[in-house]
Amino acid sequence: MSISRRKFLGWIGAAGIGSTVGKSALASGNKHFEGYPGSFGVLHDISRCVGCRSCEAACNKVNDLPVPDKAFTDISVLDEKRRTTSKAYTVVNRYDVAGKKEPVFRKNQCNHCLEPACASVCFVRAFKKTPTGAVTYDPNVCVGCRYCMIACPFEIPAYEYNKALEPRVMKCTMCYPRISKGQLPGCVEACPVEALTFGKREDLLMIARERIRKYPDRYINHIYGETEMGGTNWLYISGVAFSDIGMREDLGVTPAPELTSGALAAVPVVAGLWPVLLMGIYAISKRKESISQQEIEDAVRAVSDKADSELAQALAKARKEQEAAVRKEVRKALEEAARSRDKEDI
Amino acid sequence: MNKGKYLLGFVCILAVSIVFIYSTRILGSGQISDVSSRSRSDVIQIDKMTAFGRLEKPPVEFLHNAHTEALAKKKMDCTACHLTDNDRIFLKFKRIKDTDRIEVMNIYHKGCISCHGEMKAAGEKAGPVECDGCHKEKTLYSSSGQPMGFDKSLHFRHSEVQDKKCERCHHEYDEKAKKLFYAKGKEGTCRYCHQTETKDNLISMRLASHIACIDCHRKNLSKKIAAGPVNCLGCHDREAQQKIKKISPVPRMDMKQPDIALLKTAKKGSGVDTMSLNRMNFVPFDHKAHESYNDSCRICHHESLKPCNECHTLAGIKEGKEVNLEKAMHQVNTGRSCQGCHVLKQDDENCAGCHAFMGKTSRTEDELCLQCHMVPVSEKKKLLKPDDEKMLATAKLLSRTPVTGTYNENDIPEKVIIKNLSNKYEAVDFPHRKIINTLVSNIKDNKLAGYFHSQEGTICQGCHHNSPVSKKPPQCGNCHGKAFDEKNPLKPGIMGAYHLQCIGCHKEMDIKKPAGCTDCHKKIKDKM
Amino acid sequence: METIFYTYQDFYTHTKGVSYLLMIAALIGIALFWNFLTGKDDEKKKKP
Amino acid sequence: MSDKAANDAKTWFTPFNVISGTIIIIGIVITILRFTRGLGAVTNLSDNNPWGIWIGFDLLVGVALAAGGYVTSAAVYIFGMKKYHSAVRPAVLTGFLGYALVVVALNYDVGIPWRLPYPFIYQGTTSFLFEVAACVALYLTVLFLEFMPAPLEWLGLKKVRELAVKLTMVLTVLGVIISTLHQSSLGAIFLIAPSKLHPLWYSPYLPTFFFISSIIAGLSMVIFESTLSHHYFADKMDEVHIKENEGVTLGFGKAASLVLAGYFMIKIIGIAGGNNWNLLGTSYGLWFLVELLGFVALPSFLYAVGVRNKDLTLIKWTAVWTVLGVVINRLNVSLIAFNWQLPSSQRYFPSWMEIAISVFVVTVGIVVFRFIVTRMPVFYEHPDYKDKH
Repeated sequence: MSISRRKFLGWIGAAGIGSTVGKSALASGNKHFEGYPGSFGVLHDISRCVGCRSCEAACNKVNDLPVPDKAFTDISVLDEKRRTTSKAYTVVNRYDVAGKKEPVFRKNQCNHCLEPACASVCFVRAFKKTPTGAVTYDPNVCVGCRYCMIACPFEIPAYEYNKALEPRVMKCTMCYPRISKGQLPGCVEACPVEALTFGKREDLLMIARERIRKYPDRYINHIYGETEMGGTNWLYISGVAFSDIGMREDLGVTPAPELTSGALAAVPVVAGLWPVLLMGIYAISKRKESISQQEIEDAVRAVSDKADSELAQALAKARKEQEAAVRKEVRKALEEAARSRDKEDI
Repeated sequence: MNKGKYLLGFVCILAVSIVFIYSTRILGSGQISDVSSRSRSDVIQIDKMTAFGRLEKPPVEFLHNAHTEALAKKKMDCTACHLTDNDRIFLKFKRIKDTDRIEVMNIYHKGCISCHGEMKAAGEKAGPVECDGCHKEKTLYSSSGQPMGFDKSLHFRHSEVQDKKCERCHHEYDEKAKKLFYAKGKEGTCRYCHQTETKDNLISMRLASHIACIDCHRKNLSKKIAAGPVNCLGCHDREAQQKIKKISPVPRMDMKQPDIALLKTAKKGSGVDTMSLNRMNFVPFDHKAHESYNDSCRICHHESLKPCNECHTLAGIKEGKEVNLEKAMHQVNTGRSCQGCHVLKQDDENCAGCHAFMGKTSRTEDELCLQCHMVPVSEKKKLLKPDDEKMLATAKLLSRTPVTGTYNENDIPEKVIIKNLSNKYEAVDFPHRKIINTLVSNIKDNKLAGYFHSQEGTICQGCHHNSPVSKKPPQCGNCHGKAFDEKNPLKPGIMGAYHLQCIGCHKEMDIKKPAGCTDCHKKIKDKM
Repeated sequence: METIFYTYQDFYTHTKGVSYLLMIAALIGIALFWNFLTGKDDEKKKKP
Repeated sequence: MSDKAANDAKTWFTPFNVISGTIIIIGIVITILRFTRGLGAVTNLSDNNPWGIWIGFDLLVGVALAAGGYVTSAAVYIFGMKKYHSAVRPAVLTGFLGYALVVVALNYDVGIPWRLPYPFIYQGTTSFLFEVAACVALYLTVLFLEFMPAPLEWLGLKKVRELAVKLTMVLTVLGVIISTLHQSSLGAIFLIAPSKLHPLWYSPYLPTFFFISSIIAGLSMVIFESTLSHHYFADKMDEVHIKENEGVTLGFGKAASLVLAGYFMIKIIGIAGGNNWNLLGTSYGLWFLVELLGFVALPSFLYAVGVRNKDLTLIKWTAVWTVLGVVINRLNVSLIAFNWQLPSSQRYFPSWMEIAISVFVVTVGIVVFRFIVTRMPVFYEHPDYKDKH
């Protein structure tokens, strides 16, 4: 008894320690997550990009993706707007912005969200936000439902539709294997004008702010990716409005997982309360039934009782009448006999 | 049959609800009105009713010229719509001033609709008569009307024809007499008094100019003598503005202004202590030259023609909107201050190549300050007499050498061989001397530039930045090395440095060649 | 439990995992409890 | 093709057999194509439109229309409406087949079908698809067990059948819970993409909308499907079933009308919640109104009229209309109003082979249904088990 109590107290203590150590794990209600400290990212200074497509070439090389039919030195590719595909993790697009004599070039690839939508919707956890900042993908567990492609607000993940066996979702990995070895991502290394800066996200934010401060008339005062969709590890600064270069500014600052958390929180509640509700209704309807059952029986009984009593009376009456009749007959018979005896005596 | 009735009822409900929902479209927010490509310079938004509170219907987009032309066809003039009072015209439509809501509204509705109606009746092309014909949800035209400036040349031409009778336009207001009068020698630009908005009896610049100009022009026209435009396009249309006759050089406006001024921290005898009189090295200022650079006095004398330091004192006072002298002289990102205006000049193609990278900051090296603050402390121990001041200032100005200096030809390396990227391409022959010569020749006729680049090392600083001026400055590779150094995240790596500088400069200077990688980096032979 | 979560995603995966387990437990539990609750009803019916 | 169909449909050449046979053969051919050449070969799916009609129709619509099972069994066993009892078995059967086919269809759509059980190994618990997967798997089993009595009676396994019947109550409750969860979760799937789904359809209430509309679909399906059955399988029915059917139609019609009215209300509230009134003026708004007024308000009203006037034909036609409405709603959310900002050139339209597969799946369903009802006691009480429930 006493032992068990000590044990019990021990558990309480453990729980207490747990709650002290596991800050965010056990803190309840208003929670705030900053993402992995010191995670890496890339700052894309759009005002610097010259659209040489070196990044595309490098990306293709380091990820050994299939060789495209148009060479990377062929700038005519820029004439149409492209998106990332299963054969190209990154693409550069050209935008002719009104009131700008020079065209603007923008590199597009996975933004490596702090709270990735793809990871949030993957029902086999194929996507993972790594401490390096890179969002990685594990083709060995992927079922191929392509929900990640539905969820991604930047429309980045692409699919190998033409593979019959084990098709994969394809997207930029921020060169996870390379950065974990201390190397630069392929595209960053290749960029001739340092339009791409690799570093810790917080440093990149500092650099971005510094550039905007120093050249107020060369940049618009907004760092894309600082807050978009709860923040991304890939950041952008630009000399023109981001909406003019095909970047959506209506995405909001809500991290993807929070979009579904509300509804998902309702699931266990339903599972917990529905049975009670349904059983309750069932019980009530059942009770109604049994009550009505009862009433019917009572009614029947009442009726039958009444019937019995009437019958009895009827019988009694009949019996009496019968007896009377018999007596009458007997008397008659006796008188007859007496009368006949008298006749023989004379 | 019963069902049929039901169905009928339902259909009605359906129709009603649809109507309702579509009406919400008007209430609905975020209605994107596509800005039509059609633009005119005579578009006037009739939203006068806002004076009486919220508008019930969208404001009316009024095309003034369309009407004047239509009226001209009928041999009618402004008076068809504008009231006049002893040949002074009122700008408001068929009224002198906004009385009250209903009345003004009726004036518009009666005036417009009746006329349109008549013309329609007469089977002529006429404007709308139904509500949303005028009160449209989205605007059809974007106004291309340009603000009309009364520049020096125009001013001169007017004063010529008015045979220098300034009082014809210039006036002051007498508070007591409650009337306008002419004060000789106190003429300033209209905007000194007439602000953008009308305040009690001080009418807005818009009103003032339209009344004054158009009235006068009309009279002259009626007198059949050469007159300025009376319709919108005449003044506000871009093409028309180009057509306005310009005379140059414009003879100097004579307002007793100095040719050369000595800018000081405070005006003598303005009650300030001698200490603040002697704060800072004085600046000799070539007032006459600057007059010729600018189109109007207002560029610098934005509130009045007073000397700068009367409103912009060392500490700053209310008259100067608390802008102290330092700001008034050095504030960047504005055309009003000395340095601000000079920095703006750096956006010029010939300057931007280097200056674009330096950022726009008022802070410069101390020795640069002395380029303007020339008159040293020793010489202003004693308060100077005006003439001496002038002499001193003139002397200092003349001592300046507005010529771009640089090292002599053979001290400048002719070529620089850049071997980075030699793994991919041939080394680059960087035409070092040629570039410098181009830069120098580009600005040799620019007085301002010449004055600030007179030192021989200055021009080199465009590329050899962040290191002291010298004949043999450090090369790019001496500072720029591996990219993304965490200790020094703001400094680009060597490759970035090269490309940013070269490509950036070429972009800023709008140099088309070389384009693409191989114009600078020759392909490696064996690869070809 | 002592793990520190850096992303909402991780935290959320964890908590949801737990709540799913609880859901299963709840469903089974309620069924059993229902039996316990209504266990005696039928007997009463039999008596008379 | 038809002669092949003939071979396939060996002995009897009824039009039904010929048509279904043809469809099935085409289906099989495309199936082979899809699993040997990959999705790209048979579908119009793209990187911007990763989900086509195999999700939009086969999954979303399929699940919604299979809601009859839980609606009916709930009505009868939980709300104690015994008089609808005869409707339970057909409904449960259609439900079961519906879900089975959904799973079949998923095998086509998903890239690596043999990994479909993976979610239960690597639980991605934050995904609504996980929720759906878990529920569908579980509910399929539940429905199977719920339907068990029929085949058991057919096979005459009394003992087991008794056991199965005992479970009915628990299964029903479980079924309703699970259905509530996954019907709503199918809507919740799209909560993650506010930037892609048109604001008129995107709403935090999406799960609720989907759940409520699934009830509507369930009720209407029961009516619709019973109508068909009466047309084709009348001979299989005992008089009880036929007698009760009218009651079922009226009762379910009334219920559907009511629920539709409620659904209409919350849809309006949904617009208010997003303050999207102004969008109703746009072309998408018009389409939204067609759905809301034409396929929610109108049927609700028509049902009411039908019930008031005991007009069975009207109710039956309304049921068809309502089912169509639910189909449209699901397609709107998953395909038509989804990716609405993309230029029309990048929008998705199904390839004929995708459509063929969907048709194929449905056909298979009908064939199996036919097989079962012609053999097992679905539309009639098995003689040995009269009034045993």
